[in-house]
Amino acid sequence: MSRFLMADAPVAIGVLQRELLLPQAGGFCSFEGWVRQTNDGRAVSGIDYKAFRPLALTEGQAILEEATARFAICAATAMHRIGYLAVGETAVWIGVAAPHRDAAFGACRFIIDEIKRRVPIWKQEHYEAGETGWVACHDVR
Amino acid sequence: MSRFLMADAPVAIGVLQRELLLPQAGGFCSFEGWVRQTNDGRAVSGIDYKAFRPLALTEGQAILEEATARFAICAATAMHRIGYLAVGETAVWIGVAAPHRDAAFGACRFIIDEIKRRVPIWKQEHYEAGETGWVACHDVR
Amino acid sequence: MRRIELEYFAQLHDAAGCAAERRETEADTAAALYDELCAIHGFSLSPACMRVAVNAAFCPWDQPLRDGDHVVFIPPVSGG
Amino acid sequence: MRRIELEYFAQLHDAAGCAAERRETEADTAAALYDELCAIHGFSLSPACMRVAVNAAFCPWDQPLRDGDHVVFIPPVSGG
Repeated sequence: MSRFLMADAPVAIGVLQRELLLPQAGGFCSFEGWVRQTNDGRAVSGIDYKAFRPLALTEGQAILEEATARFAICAATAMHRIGYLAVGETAVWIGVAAPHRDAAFGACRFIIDEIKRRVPIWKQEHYEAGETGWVACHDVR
Repeated sequence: MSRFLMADAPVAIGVLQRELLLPQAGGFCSFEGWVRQTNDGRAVSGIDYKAFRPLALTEGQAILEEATARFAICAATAMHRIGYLAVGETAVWIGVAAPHRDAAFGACRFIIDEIKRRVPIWKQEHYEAGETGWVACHDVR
Repeated sequence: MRRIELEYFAQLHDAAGCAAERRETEADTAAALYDELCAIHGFSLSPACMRVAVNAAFCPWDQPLRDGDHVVFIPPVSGG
Repeated sequence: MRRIELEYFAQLHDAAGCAAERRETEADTAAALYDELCAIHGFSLSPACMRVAVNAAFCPWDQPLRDGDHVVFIPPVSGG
């Protein structure tokens, strides 16, 4: 029921969300990561997302299954974009439907935290000044 | 920048969300409350939401302003439906944009908790069996 | 005597059998007015689980009432 | 000698100057292979901040390598 998607082009989020509209679901929590205009004070023109795709898919799916086991949710979907995204585009979307809001919030937060910690995806920022840089941030352990 | 809306008919959530796509916003958290098919084991056909509208609007707006003061967010919007909603309809929507996800999640959770605790809105469940009942749940203090 | 505008919601609406009414009262606070209405309409909700709004703003139960005030007793809310 | 398929991502891709390569190696573990590649490509990332995947599954650094294995060293991730 829960699934992790990687997409090379923008996805119709409304469609993914409607799939989570299950009879027992009373609360829905979602998180989106957007490409910001600045990072650490530098003007960003876009971000290039690269993934080690087969492992990213299995690890992303494992995270959703862990979330389903740990929280009283109905279903969860996560979508991560790959490729070059302009400022304002949605890089990641997570949607969680649950009978009650506690589980929806808890699972949604768990999923984004674990994606950032474990899924082999890397972002290379492109700056207005012309350079690029790999964003080194999260602990992988 | 933040605003609390009450609506007598379905609202285009996508439009509300796009207004929050601000240059400094990197994380977006949203919560939706849906009309569930069952509550406490009873089959629900719909829910009628009533509000003391002038006070609901000022109290809702006060909650958004408190959230903006307490959390490092860019902006937040909350929409609450009034009137009769069928199963599966969205009764409440909250969207919060922030530079980072901690503040987005924290503020979104704060706003829905405070709406449920303080805003003068009452729901009357209509059951498949034909009766109705006021849902008495939250502490108002 | 004060003339008070009342609006009723949820269980209080059901018990009063109307959404709004205008009453002349000797009650000088919201608390005294609610006691009076309990006797008239048979309200069963305790003020301890409610709040009161005068002129569309929350206020203390002992706030003095003035002629023409608009009063709403707020049953436990259940929005969201 | 083992024949190993390598794929490089992020900083390792930049340092190696290629996205993938096939190498013959005497290295018998992922850790030994990474040491060998550091000397060849000048990788500066410490294994302490990385993980390694063999045949698209995370594994311990001391996992023995077999002929034909596909190996990816995982620099600190930054998705989301």
